[in-house]
Amino acid sequence: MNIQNNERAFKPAEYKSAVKPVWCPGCGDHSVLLSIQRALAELALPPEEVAVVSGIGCSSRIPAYTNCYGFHGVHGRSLALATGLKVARPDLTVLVASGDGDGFSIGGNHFLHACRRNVDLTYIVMDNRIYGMTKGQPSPTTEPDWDTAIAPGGTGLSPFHPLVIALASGANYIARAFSGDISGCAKLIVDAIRSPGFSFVQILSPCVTFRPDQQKGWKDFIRPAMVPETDDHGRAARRLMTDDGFNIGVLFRGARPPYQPQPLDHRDPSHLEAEFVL
Amino acid sequence: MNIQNNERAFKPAEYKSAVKPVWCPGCGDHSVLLSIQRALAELALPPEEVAVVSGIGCSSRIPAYTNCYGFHGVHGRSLALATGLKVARPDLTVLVASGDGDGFSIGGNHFLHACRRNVDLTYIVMDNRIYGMTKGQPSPTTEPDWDTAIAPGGTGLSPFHPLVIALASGANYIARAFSGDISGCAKLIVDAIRSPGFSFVQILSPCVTFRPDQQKGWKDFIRPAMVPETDDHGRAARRLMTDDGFNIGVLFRGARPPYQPQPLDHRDPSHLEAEFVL
Amino acid sequence: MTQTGQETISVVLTGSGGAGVMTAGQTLLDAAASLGLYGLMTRSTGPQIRGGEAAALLRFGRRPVLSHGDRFDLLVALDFENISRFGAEIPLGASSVVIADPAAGDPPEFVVASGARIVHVELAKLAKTIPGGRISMVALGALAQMIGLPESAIVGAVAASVGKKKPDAIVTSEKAVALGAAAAATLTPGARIAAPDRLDSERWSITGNEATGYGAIKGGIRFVAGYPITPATEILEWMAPTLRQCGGVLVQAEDELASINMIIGSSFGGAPSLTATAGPGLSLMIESLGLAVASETPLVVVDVMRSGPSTGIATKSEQSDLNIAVNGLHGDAPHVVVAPTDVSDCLLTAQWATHLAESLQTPVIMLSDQSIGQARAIIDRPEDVAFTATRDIWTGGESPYLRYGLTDSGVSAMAIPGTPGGQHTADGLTHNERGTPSSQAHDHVAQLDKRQRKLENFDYSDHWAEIDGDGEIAVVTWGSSTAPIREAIAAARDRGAKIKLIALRLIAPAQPQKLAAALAGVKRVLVIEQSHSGQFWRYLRAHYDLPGEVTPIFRSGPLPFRPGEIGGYLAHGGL
Amino acid sequence: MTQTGQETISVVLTGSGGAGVMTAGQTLLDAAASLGLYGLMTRSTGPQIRGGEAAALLRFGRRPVLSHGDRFDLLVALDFENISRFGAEIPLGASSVVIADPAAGDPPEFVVASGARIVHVELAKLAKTIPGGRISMVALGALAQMIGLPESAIVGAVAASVGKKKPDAIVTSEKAVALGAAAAATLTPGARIAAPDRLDSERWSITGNEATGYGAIKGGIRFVAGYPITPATEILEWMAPTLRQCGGVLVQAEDELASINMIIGSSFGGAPSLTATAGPGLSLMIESLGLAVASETPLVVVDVMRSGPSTGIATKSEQSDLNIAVNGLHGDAPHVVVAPTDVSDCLLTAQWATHLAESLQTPVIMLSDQSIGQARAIIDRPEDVAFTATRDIWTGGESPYLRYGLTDSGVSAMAIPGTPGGQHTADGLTHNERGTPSSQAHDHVAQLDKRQRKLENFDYSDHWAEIDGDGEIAVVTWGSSTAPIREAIAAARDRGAKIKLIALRLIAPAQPQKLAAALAGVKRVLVIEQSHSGQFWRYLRAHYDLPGEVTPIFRSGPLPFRPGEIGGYLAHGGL
Ligand SMILES: Cc1ncc(C[n+]2csc(CCOP(=O)(O)OP(=O)(O)O)c2C)c(N)n1
Ligand SMILES: Cc1ncc(C[n+]2csc(CCOP(=O)(O)OP(=O)(O)O)c2C)c(N)n1
Ligand code: SF4
Ligand code: SF4
Ligand SMILES: [Mg+2]
Ligand SMILES: [Mg+2]
Repeated sequence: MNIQNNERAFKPAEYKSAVKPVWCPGCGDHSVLLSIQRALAELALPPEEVAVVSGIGCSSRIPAYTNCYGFHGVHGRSLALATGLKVARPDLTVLVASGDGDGFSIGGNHFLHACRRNVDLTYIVMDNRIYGMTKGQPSPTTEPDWDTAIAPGGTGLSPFHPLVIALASGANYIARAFSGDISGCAKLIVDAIRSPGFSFVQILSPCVTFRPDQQKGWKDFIRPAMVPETDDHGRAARRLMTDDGFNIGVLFRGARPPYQPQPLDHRDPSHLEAEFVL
Repeated sequence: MNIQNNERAFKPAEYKSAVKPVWCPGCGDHSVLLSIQRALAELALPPEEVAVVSGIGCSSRIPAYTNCYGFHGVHGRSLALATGLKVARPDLTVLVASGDGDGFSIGGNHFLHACRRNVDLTYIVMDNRIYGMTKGQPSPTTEPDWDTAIAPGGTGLSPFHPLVIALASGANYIARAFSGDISGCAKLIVDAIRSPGFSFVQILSPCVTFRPDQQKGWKDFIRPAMVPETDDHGRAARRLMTDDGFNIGVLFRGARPPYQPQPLDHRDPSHLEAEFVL
Repeated sequence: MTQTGQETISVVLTGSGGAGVMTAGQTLLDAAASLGLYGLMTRSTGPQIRGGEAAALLRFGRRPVLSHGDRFDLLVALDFENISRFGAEIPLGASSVVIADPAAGDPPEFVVASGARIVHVELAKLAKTIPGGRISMVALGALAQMIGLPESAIVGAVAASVGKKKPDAIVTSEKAVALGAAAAATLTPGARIAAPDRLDSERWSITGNEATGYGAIKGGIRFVAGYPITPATEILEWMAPTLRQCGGVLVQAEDELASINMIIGSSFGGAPSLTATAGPGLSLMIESLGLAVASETPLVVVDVMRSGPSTGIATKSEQSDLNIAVNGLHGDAPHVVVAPTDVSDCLLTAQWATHLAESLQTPVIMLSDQSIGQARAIIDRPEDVAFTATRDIWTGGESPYLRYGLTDSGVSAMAIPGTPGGQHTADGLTHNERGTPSSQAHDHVAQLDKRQRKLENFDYSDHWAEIDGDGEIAVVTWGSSTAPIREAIAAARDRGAKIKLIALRLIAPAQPQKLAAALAGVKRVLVIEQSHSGQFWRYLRAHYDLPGEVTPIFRSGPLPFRPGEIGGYLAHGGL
Repeated sequence: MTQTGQETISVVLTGSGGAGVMTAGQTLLDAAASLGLYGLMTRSTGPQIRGGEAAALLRFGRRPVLSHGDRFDLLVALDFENISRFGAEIPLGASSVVIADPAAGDPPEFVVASGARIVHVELAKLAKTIPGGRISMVALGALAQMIGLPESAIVGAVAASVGKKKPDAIVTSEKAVALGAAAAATLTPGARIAAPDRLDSERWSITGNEATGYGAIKGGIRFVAGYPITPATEILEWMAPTLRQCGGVLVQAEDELASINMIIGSSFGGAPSLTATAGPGLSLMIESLGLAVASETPLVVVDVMRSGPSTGIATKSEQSDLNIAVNGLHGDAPHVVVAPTDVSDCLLTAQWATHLAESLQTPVIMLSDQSIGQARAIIDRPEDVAFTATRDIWTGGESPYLRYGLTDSGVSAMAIPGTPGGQHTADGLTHNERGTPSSQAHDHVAQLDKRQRKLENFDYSDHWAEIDGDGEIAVVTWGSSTAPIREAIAAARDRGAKIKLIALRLIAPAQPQKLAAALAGVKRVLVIEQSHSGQFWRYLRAHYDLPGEVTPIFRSGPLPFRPGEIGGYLAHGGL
């Protein structure tokens, strides 16, 4: 991000639009929206200098609920869209919002390559371990025995490890948050935005409608990570590979410089003709 | 795979078709082809019970050079195609051949999900750290300073870690080979085919035309992995995250059962009408 | 139930989320069916995933009803919150009756403007008099009473749906229904439905998406890969357990690029294979559909169309994916496109699609749509047809085996992995008869010719279109537009007009001779479709010579065509 | 060089990989250009990545040559290995001359069958007499001598290409050229090229792909994302360094799904943006092209077409992506499709494409093809045109800001991130004027109308087509078919025929009034294109009423149209 030295203070409410969320009452995403508002206010970023980009899903509806510039793209492609935006407009603060289906299933390839490219984006995945918007199909983070209509009795597939994938692909900042803790969540988002390069924040955000187990269940499991954050790739890999998915906090913070290709010059195109002229 | 108890012995030459490879003289892929032939002969698999599936690239040309059933699909989708084939036909031995561009760039998402699904496939990626077929563009494993026309002076992007990604996604067998050592390579392929579930073998296979540095250079770096193979995810994650890319051998061997959904019954469809009848 | 009521009746229940509108609607449909009526139910919901406003739109009839009518005879509003969002979907007229709870406040503008008679029933208050009583059940009782459905039928349907395990719930519901019926009995009735003729045929209750799934399994589909997307998900969800009963499996793919490639792989392995999706997913499958064309791999792709472009309106219908289905592939890539004409026809069309794919070794796109797929209808049991997956399979013979041999029919026998001597590499590169890549012009042309020939030479029999009636005026249409047109034409015929209906089930390849024969003697052709740019009309212009004066009639979704609207076009068209 | 030679001359150099055929061809082109000749060079290679057989196909002329002729006057074969693979691409006739090394053995069948005169020059042996001497340079000397190009021009071109740093290499090459020329001097000459008129205009040596890249930058493109694919990669490779000189950047994406989305993002950010691809990549972009249509995001997608379907023949040309470009999107998704008519026209067309995309806030697909994109031509400096990226940018004003306001023109001002008060969310969901998602029919229809209106109301000026000549017969064509047709028509006119040429540069939206005006008085229309299924003809049928008798002429690639072939069609068409 590009931290502005702004003169005036901003209130969280200034980052909220008039559009009423379609989310179910109690959906974790309401809290994520609040957390983002708080984070932006804390950073005192003028709303027009922030862009929120997303794909398709309940979680991906978030851009229109903010008072920032937004792009609600197609399913799974938000990171690519955001990459183009940020490379073309390094002056903007670009947040990317996604879900476990949008981000890890159809969007998996862009996740790999956004981590690798390390453009200065903040990637927020609202992980509810289900496809909410299409009414309850398993995602790559769904438990193997979770029963759904499309996979009666469960898929039998173990969830994969998005945080390790992010690390292996080159993400520069990896954190986990819980939507139930709005201020903790907001703090992590502030930190992620401040961290240069690609920052990945997995937010456990319960789906009250298709995963009624989560709202109560998760509260029992979730805890602040015991081990302090690391910048060591090997240690981070081991730790993230074996964690149970409920450690909250910054789990890896690297030091790779962000990718921000720049023009070399601003010459008039006509000089290029020299190459053709005989 | 389904190891057959075959009565007769097979020769490597029986796995080779009459189609002449388009590869440059000296390309590492010639040796990979030989290794596959040797491996199949060693396993005494009748050629018609083996299918080789690929995408697009120099490396992906390999199916037609074998005397097995083959599918030369579109760029980046070989794993999905092979998944459908193997799930529908568990009796076949299915190899998937790819390149670093086909497999890790455009094909990255299917890589993640094939590892996660853990269907009994053997995935061979001929990694030459370049796009050979399109004449020399950087791939996700290309060094940041490798100069190309499309990225003059290099991309500046560090290569990512496909083996860790495989591990984090759920691959059950992870190995690295070098095409220059045909018998070592063949041995690993035999082992990978025998290993149940998704087996990933990265084969360093030099591109003599667009990476003339590799043929000599790699020989100096490559060595058998010092540390014995592990089945521990945490240890494997740390090790693969920090290895320099030149350790050869089996690096991880897990014990996840393969995914092979089965019909529950073979009833006549007409029984389904009961659901509709009033 | 009297003998003197209307032939069909249309009712709608609205309410905000959780009020039980959909369950009540379903119960009503079941009740009507139990009485021997035909019926149709569609659903409308707000953008909320849960808890938003909802409408159950129903129509019953003594004859099959496969689309909605011109207006609703009865609207029962459990509350008025946000229901004006549905205004355009709920046409009312002066003869319509609106049952509303006085506690729900003033009716919205569109209700008032319609001139409908508003009657009050204290739904909420009545419900509260019964412990556990639901407002939706009170409404149901009132509704049934108003349109002349016997209370017993409702009670029976409630019992059947609640199930034997909850006798208390059944009793509670019965009481609520009775209260509603009693309250409505004091009201001046509006339109009532006539009692049906004897229920002499086997009836089904089925959605278009279920019929598609069942047709596909009947046709021989044994492998499905798919990625959830509205409004196609139910096909996958219905097939997941049923397929496994019949020797098949379903895999949820990571995305649509994977689904299409998985079924290319499974089909290559010998299993008749299918995927189901909607416009955005079809878009992602385009590249690999080309691979299926070039590699001659049979497969079925069901596209349940929704309003486009892009994400559009996921829950509303439109016929605007015709262009991409027919012309969306790069290069010259002939393939088959079929479309069901109504809910019931999904069964035959899906079964036929499988048969065509397997017989022709080509991808077949089946264009269903939201209004067909997600509608539940009470229909006569569809006739059995004999289409099954019949692939020309190579079991041995000439050597070397020519996977892409230049046969007269254009279809060449396919060797399935495992068959000794049949080894070959299927390829999307231009190839020769053996399958070996070639960049020679003669191979390229020979294979392009072959793939065109196999589609052109095939006998599509009478299934290419549904043709009905005679006259100098013909309506040419397709898909879900057919049912309201059928009804409008019937009405026009009742007034003495002579109109022929031609609904294409086979969209591509075009059948110029068959259509010319069907249009012999026709002087005026009306082309009717639900797309903003007249995609079907343009397609017909491109591939057919239509006789006489041609009038294209097209408009976008999301609102469905209504018989009266079509009747207007027919009249305007010179009737 | 004499004044009495032919107007144009065609020569081809073939040899197996590494023999230097391409370098020799390039040198020859440079030499001819230095003499004031126009020229064209295309390349053919075998399937091998390296070391396979190769052919450099050249044509020179006193007037611009933008396509190949009917036959080659001279074939120089460094060896005969596998060159029969190119037989169909190298038409020879009885008047053709073949220079071959006697050591290369018997000429292949297609050479013998042509009746061409075969003359022997001991190319390899002569090359060996010079230390480091290359057989290709000897061949070049012989070739130049045969067709009447002065040796000095060749030597000059060699020097220019080898560069000053390697004086020894220049001397070696000079010697080889001289030996070849001397050897050929003893032979009976064949066709010779006439000396050009004075070189009075500025000439460029440029490929279609370079011209596309330059036109795009001139038009204002400042952000490019792309994924390598033959035959479009050179656009990306040319733009990567040049764009950075002009204030822009290029990103290599992980796939085409990413490229198209990256440029949607960059364009949303305010940067005129482009990607370049071929059929398989375009297929993958389809879904997100729909997003660009619905979100009204300007962008340019260049599709350098190759033989399809599927992977097809990556290195050979065809005009068969017209269907997908025009009709490939799901839903009703109007957008712009343009096509350059030749190598030189790529500049103007790419520049115009950028202008249209920016002016109309819509995706523009530019259909180039392999035969244009990868051909190098010596052309007159293209005229400057004034098209630049002109986006209607919102800088403040009404509140709330209506991103998708229903203006008369259909274009609504776009607020760029960073602009206070302009915050909005661009969306692929059906939305209202503000951009808020809506599933209301009136919003859906209003926005569909708006997006259609903006394309229909725009003034495409004279650039919509290239129109040339007059007569009762008109040829309607597009893209790379234009140049050989132009030549055939010129020849027919020389014989007294009156034929009008209309080459559409604007494929979509259709311009029925403009074409009708252009065809006024025409009695017969020949529609000519290079596709197997007549895609262009079908498209014209769908959108235009062509007057008089219409004769469609179409065939697939990979072989290019030749003027004589077109001449045959013209004659057959009644001339
Ligand atoms: C190409 C495409 N495929 C499928 C869909 C349907 N779809 C919409 S949202 C979604 C899944 C959303 O899941 P997730 O990202 O986890 O978001 P959630 O709703 O759970 O927040 C799917 C499959 C689509 N819109 N586009
Ligand atoms: C959809 C699509 N995009 C791009 C291409 C062009 N293409 C062909 S092969 C290739 C890269 C191959 O690289 P890799 O997989 O590393 O194989 P190698 O040639 O190096 O063995 C590309 C980009 C294509 N065929 N299809
Ligand atoms: S369905 Fe689940 S994820 Fe979607 S809005 Fe409701 S609670 Fe949230
Ligand atoms: S270009 Fe490279 S990868 Fe391709 S065949 Fe040649 S050496 Fe092998
Ligand atoms: Mg989710
Ligand atoms: Mg490679």
